[in-house]
Amino acid sequence: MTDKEPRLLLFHAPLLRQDMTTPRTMRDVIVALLPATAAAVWYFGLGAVLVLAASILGAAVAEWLFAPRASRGASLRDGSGLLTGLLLGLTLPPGLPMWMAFLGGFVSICLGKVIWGGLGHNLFNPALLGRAFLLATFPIAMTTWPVITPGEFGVQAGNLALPFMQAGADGVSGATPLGLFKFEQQVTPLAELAFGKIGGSIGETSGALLLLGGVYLWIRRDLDWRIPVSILATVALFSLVLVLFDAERFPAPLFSIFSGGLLLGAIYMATDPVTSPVTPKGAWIFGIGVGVLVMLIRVFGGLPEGVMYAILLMNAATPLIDRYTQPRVFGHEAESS
Amino acid sequence: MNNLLTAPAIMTGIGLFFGTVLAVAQRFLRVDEDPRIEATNELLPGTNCGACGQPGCLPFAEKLVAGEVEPGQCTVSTDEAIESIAEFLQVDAGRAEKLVARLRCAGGSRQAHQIAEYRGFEGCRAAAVVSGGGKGCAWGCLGLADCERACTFDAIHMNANGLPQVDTEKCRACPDCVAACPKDLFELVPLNQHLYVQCNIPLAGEAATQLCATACDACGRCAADAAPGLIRMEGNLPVIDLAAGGPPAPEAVYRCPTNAIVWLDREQFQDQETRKARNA
Amino acid sequence: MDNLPWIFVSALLVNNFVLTYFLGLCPFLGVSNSLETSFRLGLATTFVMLVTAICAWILNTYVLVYAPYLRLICFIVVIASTVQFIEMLIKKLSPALFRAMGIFLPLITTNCAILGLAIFATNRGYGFWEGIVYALGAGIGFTLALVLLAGLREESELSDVPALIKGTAMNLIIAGVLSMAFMGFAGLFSST
Amino acid sequence: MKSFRRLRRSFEHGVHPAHYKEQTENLPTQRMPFGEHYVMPLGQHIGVPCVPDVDEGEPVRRGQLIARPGGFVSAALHSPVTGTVTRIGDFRGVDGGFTQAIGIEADPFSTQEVDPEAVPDWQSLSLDAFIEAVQMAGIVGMGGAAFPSHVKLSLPEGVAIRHLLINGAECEPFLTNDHRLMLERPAALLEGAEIMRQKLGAVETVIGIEANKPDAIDTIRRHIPDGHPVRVVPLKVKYPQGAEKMMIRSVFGVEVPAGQLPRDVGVNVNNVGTIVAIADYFLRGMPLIERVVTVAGPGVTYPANLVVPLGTPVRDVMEFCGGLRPGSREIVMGGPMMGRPVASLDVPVLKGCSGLLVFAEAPTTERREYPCIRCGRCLEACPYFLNPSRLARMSRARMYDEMKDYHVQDCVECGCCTFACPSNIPIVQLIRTAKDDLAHRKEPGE
Amino acid sequence: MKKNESYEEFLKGIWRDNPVFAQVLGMCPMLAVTNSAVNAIAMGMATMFVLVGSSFLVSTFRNVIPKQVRISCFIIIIATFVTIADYTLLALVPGVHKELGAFIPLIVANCLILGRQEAFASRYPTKLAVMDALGMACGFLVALFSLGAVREILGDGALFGVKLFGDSFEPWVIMILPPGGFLTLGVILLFFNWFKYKKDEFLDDVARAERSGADG
Amino acid sequence: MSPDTSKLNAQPSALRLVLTLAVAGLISGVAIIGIYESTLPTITANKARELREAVFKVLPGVTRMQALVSRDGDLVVVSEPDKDEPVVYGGYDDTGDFVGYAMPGAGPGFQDTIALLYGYKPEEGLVVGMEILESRETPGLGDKIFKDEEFVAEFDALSVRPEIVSVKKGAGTAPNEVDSITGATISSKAVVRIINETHAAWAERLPPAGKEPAIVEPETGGTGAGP
Repeated sequence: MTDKEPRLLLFHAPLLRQDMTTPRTMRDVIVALLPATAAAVWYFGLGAVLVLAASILGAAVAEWLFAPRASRGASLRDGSGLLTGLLLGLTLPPGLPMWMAFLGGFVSICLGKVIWGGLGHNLFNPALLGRAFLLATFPIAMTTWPVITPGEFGVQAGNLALPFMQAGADGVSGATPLGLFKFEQQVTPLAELAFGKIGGSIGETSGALLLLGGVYLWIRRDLDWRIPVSILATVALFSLVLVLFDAERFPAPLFSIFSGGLLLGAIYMATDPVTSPVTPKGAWIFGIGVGVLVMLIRVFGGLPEGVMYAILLMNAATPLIDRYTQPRVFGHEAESS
Repeated sequence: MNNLLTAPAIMTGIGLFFGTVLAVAQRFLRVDEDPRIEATNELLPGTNCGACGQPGCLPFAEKLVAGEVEPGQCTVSTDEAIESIAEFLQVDAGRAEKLVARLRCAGGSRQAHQIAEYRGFEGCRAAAVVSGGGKGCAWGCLGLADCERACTFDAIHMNANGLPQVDTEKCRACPDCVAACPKDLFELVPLNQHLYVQCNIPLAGEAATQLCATACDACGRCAADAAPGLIRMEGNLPVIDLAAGGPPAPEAVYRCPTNAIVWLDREQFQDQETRKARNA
Repeated sequence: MDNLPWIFVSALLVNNFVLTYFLGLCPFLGVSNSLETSFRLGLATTFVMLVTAICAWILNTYVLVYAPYLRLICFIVVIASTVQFIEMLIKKLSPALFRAMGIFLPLITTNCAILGLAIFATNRGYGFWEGIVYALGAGIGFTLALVLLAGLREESELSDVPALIKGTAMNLIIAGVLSMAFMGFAGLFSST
Repeated sequence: MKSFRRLRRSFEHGVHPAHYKEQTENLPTQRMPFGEHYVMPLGQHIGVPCVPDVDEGEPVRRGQLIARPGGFVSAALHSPVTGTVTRIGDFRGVDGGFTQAIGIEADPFSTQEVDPEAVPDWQSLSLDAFIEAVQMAGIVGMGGAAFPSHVKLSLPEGVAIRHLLINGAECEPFLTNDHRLMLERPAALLEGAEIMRQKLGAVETVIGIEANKPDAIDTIRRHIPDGHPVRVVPLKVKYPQGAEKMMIRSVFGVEVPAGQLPRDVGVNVNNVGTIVAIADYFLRGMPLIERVVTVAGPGVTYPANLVVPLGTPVRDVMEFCGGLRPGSREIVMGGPMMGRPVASLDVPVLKGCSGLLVFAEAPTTERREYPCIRCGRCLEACPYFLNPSRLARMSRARMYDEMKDYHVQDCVECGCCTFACPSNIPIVQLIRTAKDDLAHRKEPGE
Repeated sequence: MKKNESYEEFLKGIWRDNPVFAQVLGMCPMLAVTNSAVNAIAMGMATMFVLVGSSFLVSTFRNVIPKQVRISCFIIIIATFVTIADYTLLALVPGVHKELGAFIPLIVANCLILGRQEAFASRYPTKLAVMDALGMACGFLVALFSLGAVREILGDGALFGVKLFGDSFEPWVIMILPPGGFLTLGVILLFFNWFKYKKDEFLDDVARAERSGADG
Repeated sequence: MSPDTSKLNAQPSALRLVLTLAVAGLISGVAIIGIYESTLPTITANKARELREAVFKVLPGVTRMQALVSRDGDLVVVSEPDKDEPVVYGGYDDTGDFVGYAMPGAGPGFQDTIALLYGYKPEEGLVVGMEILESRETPGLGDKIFKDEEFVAEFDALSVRPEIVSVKKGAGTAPNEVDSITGATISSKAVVRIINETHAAWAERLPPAGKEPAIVEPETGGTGAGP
């Protein structure tokens, strides 16, 4: 036996692992987003495809460019960059010039991931960071909503603007349900909100399909259910209280939940494990915080929509939340810190 | 133009008022502290860099005055500045001898063999907890660069033989590497101590040399060749006792069969092969 | 005209001193490496701001009407003296706190947030209570930004932040992102 | 909710690895033939090493005392074979380093009979004499920790034991040695339990067994003699059910406070192997010189449950089991979750060695590592409610001191977090590295 | 090239000890008024005036001012210069003054100025102090201008108000907003670090080459 | 700063410290006075010119103006309004006939306080012009309240009876309706609200149409122009 004797390997226990892997989580989220993406393409046509492609490309280029030489390509394969590009694309208006979407994807990865040290180290949701950057940079293009034309697979007027140039004369511009409510006191019917025949970002058209994807993720154990549940519950409760004061002026709970990017944000962005608290108690606090901020911005703020800002702000608070919600350790009395 | 009068009047008034208030406050709120602390702080560079191990210059000054640290521990100050502090505080500057970190092992990947292969998180201590890290010699350098990462001054770099090479110019003799090494191989030695034992194996004879080509086999030749008392054998390893023996001379290393005891010029592990050839 | 809640929210969130006016950046970037210290510094600054608001109001009402051109120098001198007084007080009462602030306590004097507060409050013609509320909002807003940044920085200590970007560049970018997130508060309570 | 939890007989969190016990659970225990060389390290247990009681070249009988305890927290050593002491000195140890040990060469012509020592009647022994007898029998915890058993028996003033808890959970995958012991020697187990219970003055013996061993539960229940207050409690199949604090939580619903011992909540926990060793000594005069070892894993040719004399080199055991399959690279002493890999085939089987598992290089070791995405699965897995994600990241950043605030010292390295990690991060190793550094740094101050 | 001490003092402030890039001082005005190149230059000039003026005075009277009240005296001197700058700007260029707003008086609180008085002017003779102040102020001006130019070019498609890219250029509004200030300065600092890193690497290479040359 | 005392290197007396500060203050006071006095005329003239230009802009056809404050229920002409005293400006044409009021207002906008001046003709009950004096609204969006000529032109003839309302772009038909700027609804609304609030605040205090104070200083055409 001595001559065949292998040099033994020293690898620290445990030697067993469960099946879940990080790239699989990323793939699951992408799969969960597919129905809503397909619906968006149906409603918005080729424009949506172009915007999504541009933002994904932007993310991939940045990912490739800034990866350390040794792991170049590896960071692309884990799917997180792709997911960031897709999520960003879903939060953009379908008529956005492609170069802006590309820039957004690029900035998402640079500002949202690379400078922090890559996947797992970022403290803000990269996709939302990219969107916040775009919204602050191109406020007009980012709030120009084309009129919806289901089944017509045309390109939107703005999509093809030359790099660094304006989208040209803005054509007929639609409005989002939240904008309509906030500035013109018009309520969009719930059925339209749930199934998507509404203006707005690419990904927020169909609330029902977003929920479907969320259920899929929950079944696959890919998401911390506490966060979406607490966000949606807080928003509903907040709305309910306001409606009890003045049903005319304030939005109804279901309208609040299904309008705007709340479902997209609550299910796919706020639950980004990297940027949300890791402790269960922290997850509740995080969700409640997002819910309150969303309603605060939507109802009392100057903007019709606040999901993005709410999540980013709570991202900023996540280290603090995590720090002060450490679980009680077995055999220790609950600590009061 | 009564402005010409109001302005100076107001200014002087405010100046006098607050001057008085502060003067009174100074008297009643004064914290009794050693005036030398403030004076010492003035002499320090004020960079609050923390390289001395204190949170800032003021705490360092406090410790200086209390005699807990030596002026030389401020790595940022120039020699003159340190002298002036030492003079002011009437203490020893504490920079008599330059110490550098030396590794008590010369068994790199060429000399010492592995019995098993470590897989996992890169780092000596991390490897050491997994059944010793797989190196045949249980006392030797694992070569996974914990010291390189721990060094604040970028003075340690792993060489091609998998051993940490200390840049004696950059080394400030802080104890970072000493603390980082899981096998306790680093020690701070005066730069001008040329005679050095670079092995840590407590085994003797073949048991030791089987593990590592440059292991000390406890033959005792160095002790015999050196000035009486300079080197004694303890736990199968030579121990250099500068106090007991005369000034060390390079003869002690000539007959060492494994190069476990060496005569260092400046850096460790540098051109050992050539030196060996010359000595032979 | 301006009402107190709006002044408060405006100074706290919408026009956060650090994140939109860039005031008080030195301590913001310098002291934010530890959560504990930054919280205490934030409280100290808030307190100094309150004192400053009172000083500014007294000066504006009783002194500067006679000599408006002395505004800047009076503010500086009075605030500096007051802060120095507070510094002595802290040194006496809590040496630990004094040490934690390190070299930044004297710097509160020349902290632009303090002076900026006095100047802004004067430019906007705030009265006594308005000034107090403004100072409170600005101080708490400063503390909030400082504590958020400190939390983020402590967290990023655990990350493999590229060596090139570590340090001030990183802090500035985190501040930029925070500032971007705070843009969401624009218009808060102004339209209701 | 509370009663519901009691019904399920479990603790909170934990993980559910596949068992992999099919390989050996139905294989009866075999006795391994005697080999040539034996190595008895002087420190086979937690605590002070033993002091040799023999000289080089001295002949020894199987079962003869060869080393005396070096202190109170120490247990005696007995020769596993009849033969000659070859050398007392440095031998390669299980931790990869060198350790003081007694090398024995077996006498190939000996019958290897044990002369039963004249064991005093346990019932007439005073508690102190009983404790000393256990120590001199060399009995240590056989679940893996190898903590000298007699230490658990000596109670400080004011502490009383109400329950004797016998740990038959065997929650580690692959291992079946306790399972076989319970099936094959239920009577010895129950005898040993009664000795311990009476000596401890406990009111009840509870045997906790994971519900995936219904045959063991049945067998033991059938063998309980009349009048013995023994209760067999089936436990939920969950790792680490066999960790003593977890089992106390499962059976009695009590948390043992951090830094305290089971005795502080009135419980004495012992592994089934230990209890059988007690019975073997006090009823048959046989000190601890051999133990049951499960040899299993994908890399072993003939998996088995073996009675192995202590000190047998791992090489001999592997040869007896048909050798390693091609491509097998890692041998773990203990279970796959908490076991230690061995660096060399020369290392001997020790008192605490419950299994020898052989793995191929793939797949665990080659799985790619991804950055921590803070998914929180490790928090949900950790039975101690720690934050392994944070601990691992702090360890990587070498912030060892700060880790104390996050209770790094409470970690028992059960491996749940690492098992659950989708990013394949060696969390346990990182935590151990930190603990090692912290322990190491304390020394200069002393 | 004539190289003397005062010239050295002047140069070091522009690059090696640049107050913004290397010492991270004077961040408030640095970020607050750099949304256009003109504002940046105006602020830079005002700061230069105050810095040079007060350094001159402080250095001249450095032996007269008692140590205990030196900070107060510095502040009074600086505040006086700032008030002068404030009124002068208000009288001469009211438009720029309105843009810079409260940040002119806030020059008083610029750590750079007080820092230079404390660290340099109060210890060295007048000529060196003035050169040092000039260097620092120029370095500050360079930093302000580079930030202001980047922000104006991207944020407005213009430099000094002159459109660079034609009318259909889509301005990057964020550059004029506060986050743009933080982010741009962060990125500039990143480049500064990168440059330093490259330089160090180069110097290391040279040193290594020299050492190996000596060995051989 | 007396040079003879400065030579004492040891602990200087408290008196000397206070004296040094006082002397520094004295010198600085003198310097400041100097610059203040020498720049004051220019500054005042600048301010007056700015104000006059703004007033003339919001009140077309006006060539002269004077400051008016409300005292004891009467609108009186003042040359220098007291601090914190609300003031409006009366605008007069070449012949000295009253044209309308230029009314300053301020209030919270999207980002920060917006300060504006609007021209109001009491006879017709119309707002005839609006100029933003100060705002920090978002560039590209909110700043359209003064950059968007269409929006500013909305205020050329705007009825304040009933109160002004802002409506969606293109929907404004009634004389009291203002089309909001797309994407900057809040800022547009803020402007309207400030005008409404200012108007409400002054409604009681303005004399009935036709009874406005006559111009006092016919030659220079306004107050605040200074010497």
